Amino acid sequence: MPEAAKPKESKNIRIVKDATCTFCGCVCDDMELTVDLDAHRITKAKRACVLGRAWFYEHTLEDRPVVLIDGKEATLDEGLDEAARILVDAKFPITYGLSDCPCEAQRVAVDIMDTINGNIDTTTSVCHGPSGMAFQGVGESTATLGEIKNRADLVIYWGGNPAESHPRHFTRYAVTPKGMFIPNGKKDRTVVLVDVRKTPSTPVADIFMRVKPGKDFELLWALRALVKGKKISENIEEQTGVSREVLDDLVERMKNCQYGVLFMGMGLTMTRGRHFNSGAIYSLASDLNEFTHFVAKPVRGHGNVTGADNVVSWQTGYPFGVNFNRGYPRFNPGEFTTSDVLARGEADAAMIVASDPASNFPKKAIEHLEKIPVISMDVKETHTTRLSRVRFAVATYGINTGGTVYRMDDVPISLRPAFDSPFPTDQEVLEGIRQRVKKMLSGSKARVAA
Amino acid sequence: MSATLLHLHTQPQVPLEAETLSPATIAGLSELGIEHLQVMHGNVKAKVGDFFKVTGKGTPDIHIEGDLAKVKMIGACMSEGRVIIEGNVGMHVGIGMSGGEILVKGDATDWVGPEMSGGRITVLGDAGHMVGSAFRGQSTGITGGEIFIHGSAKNEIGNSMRRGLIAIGGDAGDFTAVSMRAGTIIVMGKMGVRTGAGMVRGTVVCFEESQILPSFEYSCRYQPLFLRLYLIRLQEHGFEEKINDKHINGNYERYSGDAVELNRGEILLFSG
Amino acid sequence: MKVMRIKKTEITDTFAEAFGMWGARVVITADTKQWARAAAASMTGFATSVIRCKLEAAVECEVPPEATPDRRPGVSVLLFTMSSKTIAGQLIDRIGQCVMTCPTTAAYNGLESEKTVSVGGKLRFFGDGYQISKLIDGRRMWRIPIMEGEFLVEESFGIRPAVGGGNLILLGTSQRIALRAATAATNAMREVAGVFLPFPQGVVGSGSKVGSRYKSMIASTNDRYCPTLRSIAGQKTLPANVAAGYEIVVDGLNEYVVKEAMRRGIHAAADKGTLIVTAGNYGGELGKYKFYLHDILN
Amino acid sequence: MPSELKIVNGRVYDPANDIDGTVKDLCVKDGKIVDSVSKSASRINAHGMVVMPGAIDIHCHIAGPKVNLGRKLMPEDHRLDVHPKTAVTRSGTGGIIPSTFATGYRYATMGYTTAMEAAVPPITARHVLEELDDTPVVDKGFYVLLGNNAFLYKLLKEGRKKEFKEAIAWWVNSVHAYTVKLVNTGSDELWKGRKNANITDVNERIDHYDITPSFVTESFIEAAHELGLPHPPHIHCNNLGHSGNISTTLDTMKAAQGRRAHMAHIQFHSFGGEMNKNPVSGAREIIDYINDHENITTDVGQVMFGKAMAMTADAPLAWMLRNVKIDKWVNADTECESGCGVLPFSYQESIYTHTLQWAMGLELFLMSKDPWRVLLSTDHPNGGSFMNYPKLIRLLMDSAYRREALQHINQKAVAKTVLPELEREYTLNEIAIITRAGPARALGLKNKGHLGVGADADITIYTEDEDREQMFNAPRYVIKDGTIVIKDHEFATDHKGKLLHSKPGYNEDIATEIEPFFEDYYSVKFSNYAISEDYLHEHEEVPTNPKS
Amino acid sequence: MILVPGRSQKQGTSLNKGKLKDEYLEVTTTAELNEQDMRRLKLSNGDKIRLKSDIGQTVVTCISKKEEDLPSGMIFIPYGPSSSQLMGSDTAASGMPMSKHMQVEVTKVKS
Repeated sequence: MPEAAKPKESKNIRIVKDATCTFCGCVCDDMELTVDLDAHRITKAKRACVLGRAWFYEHTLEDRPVVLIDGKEATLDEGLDEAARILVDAKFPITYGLSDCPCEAQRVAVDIMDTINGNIDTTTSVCHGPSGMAFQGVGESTATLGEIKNRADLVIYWGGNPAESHPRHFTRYAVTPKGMFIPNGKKDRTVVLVDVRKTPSTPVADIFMRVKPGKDFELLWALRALVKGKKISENIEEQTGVSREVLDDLVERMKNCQYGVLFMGMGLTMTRGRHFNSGAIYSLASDLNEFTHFVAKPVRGHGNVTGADNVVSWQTGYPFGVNFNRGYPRFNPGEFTTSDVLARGEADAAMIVASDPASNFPKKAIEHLEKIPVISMDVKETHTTRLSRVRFAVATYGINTGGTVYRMDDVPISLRPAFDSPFPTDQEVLEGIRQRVKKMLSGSKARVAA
Repeated sequence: MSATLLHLHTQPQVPLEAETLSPATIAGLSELGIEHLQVMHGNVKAKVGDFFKVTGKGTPDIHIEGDLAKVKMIGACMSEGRVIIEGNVGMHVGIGMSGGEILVKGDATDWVGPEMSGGRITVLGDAGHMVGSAFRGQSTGITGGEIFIHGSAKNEIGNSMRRGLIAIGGDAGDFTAVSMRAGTIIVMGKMGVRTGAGMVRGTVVCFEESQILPSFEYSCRYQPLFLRLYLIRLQEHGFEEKINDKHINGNYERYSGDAVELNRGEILLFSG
Repeated sequence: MKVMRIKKTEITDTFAEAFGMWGARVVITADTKQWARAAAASMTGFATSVIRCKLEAAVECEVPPEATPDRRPGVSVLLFTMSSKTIAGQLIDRIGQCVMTCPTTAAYNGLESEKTVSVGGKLRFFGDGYQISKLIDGRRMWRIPIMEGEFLVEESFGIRPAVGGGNLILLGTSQRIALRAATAATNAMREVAGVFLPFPQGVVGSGSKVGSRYKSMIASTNDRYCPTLRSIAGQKTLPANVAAGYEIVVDGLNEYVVKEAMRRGIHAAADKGTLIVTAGNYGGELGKYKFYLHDILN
Repeated sequence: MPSELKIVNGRVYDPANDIDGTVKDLCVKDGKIVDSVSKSASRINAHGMVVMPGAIDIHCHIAGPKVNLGRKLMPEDHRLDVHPKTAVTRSGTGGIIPSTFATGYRYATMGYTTAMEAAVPPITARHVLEELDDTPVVDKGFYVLLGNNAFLYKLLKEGRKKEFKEAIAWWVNSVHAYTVKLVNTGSDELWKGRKNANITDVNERIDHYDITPSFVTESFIEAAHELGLPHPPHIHCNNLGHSGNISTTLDTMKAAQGRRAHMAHIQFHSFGGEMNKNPVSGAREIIDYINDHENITTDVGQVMFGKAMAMTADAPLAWMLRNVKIDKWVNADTECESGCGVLPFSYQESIYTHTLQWAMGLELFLMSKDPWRVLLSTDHPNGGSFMNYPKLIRLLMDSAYRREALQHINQKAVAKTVLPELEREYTLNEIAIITRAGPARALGLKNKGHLGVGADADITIYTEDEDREQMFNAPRYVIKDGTIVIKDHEFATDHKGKLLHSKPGYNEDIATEIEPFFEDYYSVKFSNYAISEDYLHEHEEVPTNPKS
Repeated sequence: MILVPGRSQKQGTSLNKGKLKDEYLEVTTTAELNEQDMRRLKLSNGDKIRLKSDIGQTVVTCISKKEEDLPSGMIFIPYGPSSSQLMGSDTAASGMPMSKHMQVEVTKVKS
């Protein structure tokens, strides 16, 4: 567990109240940060969870060059020029990442790709992209987290481990807090957890359902059928690992609760079934509205991945995986999503913003990334920055920079930076690239629709 | 009339979007006219001639040679004529076609025949995901036509299809016939899991055993007469090695579903 | 008047008068030939004459498995009515009552035509909402769940203008000889595709004329050819050595097949010693078609 | 870009200044209409053309979370209607919910230069501001949803009208809204708290609060009056879409007690007949009341046949529609503030209710006696896309066209209306009123909707065309803030519009009342809720006129 | 066996130090197996094992978990470069590679 560095004797201390932690999609905005302005670090993060503390304490100012081109230190201008040149020269340039930077930067990134007729995708595609696709198919009944705090008396987590991935999800939003119609907090709620294994989240549950690995869809589908009063096959326990009695009990609870919520984790989106697993959750929640009030929510990972979805959607009409090759946005997951365009060897240049595909993408995609010119922006060194032709060291959003982020429930929140950074922000770097790209493609060179 | 021949002389570096390579576009053009047709090479406008050598005037009969795995949308919106591809083909082959015939002698990748309403696409090799499927968000997939894959195909065959016939000579991936509205899918090899999830109407036939979702219910073992008509037709279209008399005369176990939807769909599993 | 003979048989220089009708062809298949025949027999029962049956129908031929849509044994049935409006109802009734009820059968359209009538499209309602449609190579089939499994019937059946009422009248020196000749004639006539003979085994023992002394009858016995009336009715047309006559009615999809069937029928009848071959007409006032026997033979 | 412009020889329709088709010149300098310009000013020869102020959409849904949900929901719709970029404009996608850029550009291509987003839950206002900033060309503002606000209900329950008024002002200021919006008042609590129930009567007690929708409405109208908001409460009545809802609508208008109130998309609230039976037109009763009451303004919310999308803070309504045809359905609850429903929809000529609604909308227009108060809208996208406006204008201006349209629709529904008997044809001057001068007056926008000296130089120039749909579909020139944005039907430059908002004065002590409520029942910190003014991009404060 | 990569708290905290730092590398190369499977494979805590999928292979350290916490046949590992080595690139037209539930073969690495 990370510990705050012992505060040195410093008089130059600043307290930032109601600061926002952007480490995960919970985007808790009740942090009280103690900042040592001399040491350029946060020494205390009151109310932060263990992940949040690590986030605040570990993001100090590192001694890194702002720009490296082919591993050699360069000026910011040189870096921006080279980045713009790479992008303009490419026939299938891609941008990826964007979930750990504010919306203001995301908006610029989309503009750059619109200008050069490139391809833009966010980490959504390997997170809850499948849930986004499911949404496009069936819609969603959902709510802001405050509504869940105020009203939800049945809380179901499916395929997630918030205790480790989103520690304050339980305490700040959905399990323990008291709300308007939940005066006694957890006592007024029934918590159900569905997972393939016991995790540190399990103890919070009143009911734990262990589903056989890869059988979530079957189980959800059986629940849908039962909710609708339809028959299901006799061998349901054999198929899914959950007995008929347990299912019937859950169905009764779901139909009779006052306000129910289904939270889904990446245990659903990353496994066999992907978008259909999410779709099953959405449909189940919608079905239940025939009987009571029911909502569903993906538990999103990164601090502003939800913002990325929103920005890309309002600018292009599609939430992720958007291609501008023809001078207008097109969408097709599997065709224009980053993992695919890399693994198929299609992209011929890449700009990676605040993300590390070189460490978490499939091997084949990483191999292609190693072959093409890559521009990267990150606060830390990563496998991706290492293989980049042009790398920018940038300031940390929420710690050094302001801006807007969206919590996992689409609630926008403004950031309160704690201390200044000598590094440029993502937005500044992207602005610089945008200006150069627009200049290079101005007038008769403008890329228009084809 | 002799066929128009296109020979790939330069492999595209990035995906080539070539919806112009379709009888709908080239019929009546001169060699030069065809070579000047626009294609998109990534984000750059290019010409057919940059990649293909064209022989012959534009006819509704097109032969294309080369590995076209990176070439998308061949045969787009064709309503008549014939396209023969002597090799592999890229995404969206036959997109929006309403008539005519496409023959792919190699493999196809994802999205064979999206938004198809008529005609026939035959792939002698394997196909990728989304054969005859709806694009994301669409509630209706193909509304007619026939797609014959002689090899295997992957996930979501016939997603939301409304009408038409899809035949897979080999194996199928997961979610075959997902959200199917109606139509017929015949799989001669094995199917992945979750066949027919959310299907409203329609028929899935498989010659092998398969896992059935809990929301489907067994109804009977019988000899579905209508199936003979399909199997006979498929025998006549090159599946004679995959379809034997036992399949034509045999019994099938019928499962009806999906109970979460209208429950008017069926999965027929061959049982000897 | 020219006299024409084939062997010893005299061919009267007259014509058969035929009418425009509407025809449909149903191909019935079943697991066995027997069941297909049974359905066909039932379907073509009480279908001798439009005068009282509303339609004329009979088996056209049997269809071998390799030639049927589902590769099972089949029987082809032709059904004719006087108007295009009445044929759909007849098809629906007869397929519904006689084919669907018969074990293992299916009913397919056997006539390609631009004009079609909805048959399976109506019969499907027997499925009470559980029916399923299938489109196979442009043809829509209806699967109707029934107690034995499923009944398969094509949605639309082609109909086309056809010819009804081609006929031969065979007169012989004895009833036995005349019937033998008539039987031989019908066997020959059935070989022609596209025709059928609507009466029992194709032979009419009681040919009729139009009209009657009774108001309620639209047709009555053909007294000119009744041997028993030779003296009473004072008919002079029937030669003295004629002891009995039979009529053969032939319906066909077009005039050529009707003519061809009549031609074969005359030859076969002549072979069997028929005395006279003549034909029925109404003076040419009523029918659209006139088949002159001498023309046919030339 | 030269800052001076002279438009000469155009036939000018400027109803606010009593100019009805007079040929006259207009001078523009630094984004405003002026008396005269120098000789070096660039010129547009508008001979044979019609010149009008830029049009104003008083009620549409173009930005914010529910709009974005609708956008995300429809990739298949975007696919069929791409919006390619040009050398000067951004790309996007169209369809029933266009992307932000496409929205701005498409409004501009129809001669619209101002559009008001009609329903924003305050907690999501940042999102709305960001989207509006990405909505080019047009000026824009939004109405903040306060009609189901839990804290305001608490104040009303406690009878604290003064604090209620202060809190409204705090909210409007905190999110930079234009005015307040009420949607199906009282329904949220029943929807979320009573298993998807709905309010059925304006005099029904709202769960937990012991107040009625009628009382809430009346209180808002009173507070807005005292605060002097430039536009009164913008009200979406209870029982939208239910047969017999005219009584609810009339009750709601009466609750205004003579004070200004704007009734949103009134067509949807003009159903006669009995609840749960087939509706009939109640347009006559509604329009008679409006004709007689000058305090009421309304926009019609015309439905147009074809694609639409239900997009509303009225979640129970969306649920009702979802059960008509089960398709994609979105519900989104916003803590303490709002509900929301989104689902694709389509209006069909053959369907009784759809035809009835179409006819009712036209009845309302054609029986209106005061075009200044009965304004044009389709409640985009609820009644159909804003892209239908030119067609709607033709329906109003061309009775032969209307008669022709009547032939092809459900005749049973037509028979329930008086539409076939209405021969009225709107004049160009009246069109200029219902799309420009009227909305500006209703919104309290003194510098818009007219071409007098001092007005914003938002100008549309149309080539005269007998086919009014053609004419209004493609203005020859669109000038925004004095800049020629569209020239000869093509974009000549990109342009950013500004945010219009109001800043009603209030006692800041109210914040100390609100804060504890936030700590208990919101999921964001109070201090992170209000949006600082530096967050805004180009913006303009529209003055209030407080009464106390 | 089925490999389930996922998030863990340690993975999350060490991530903030830096992905190229030892702590993160250690966390993301430590796999959990249940006791039964460990016994069956003759493994003890700290042993190195090789995970092999159709795509690639990687060597990680193993530690045991109680039967009730982790069912037999499953391996848990925090996301990271190790799990990427095993991941196929087919996203099934979804954009999402199959990152959980990978079929892997487990062999002990002799040290």
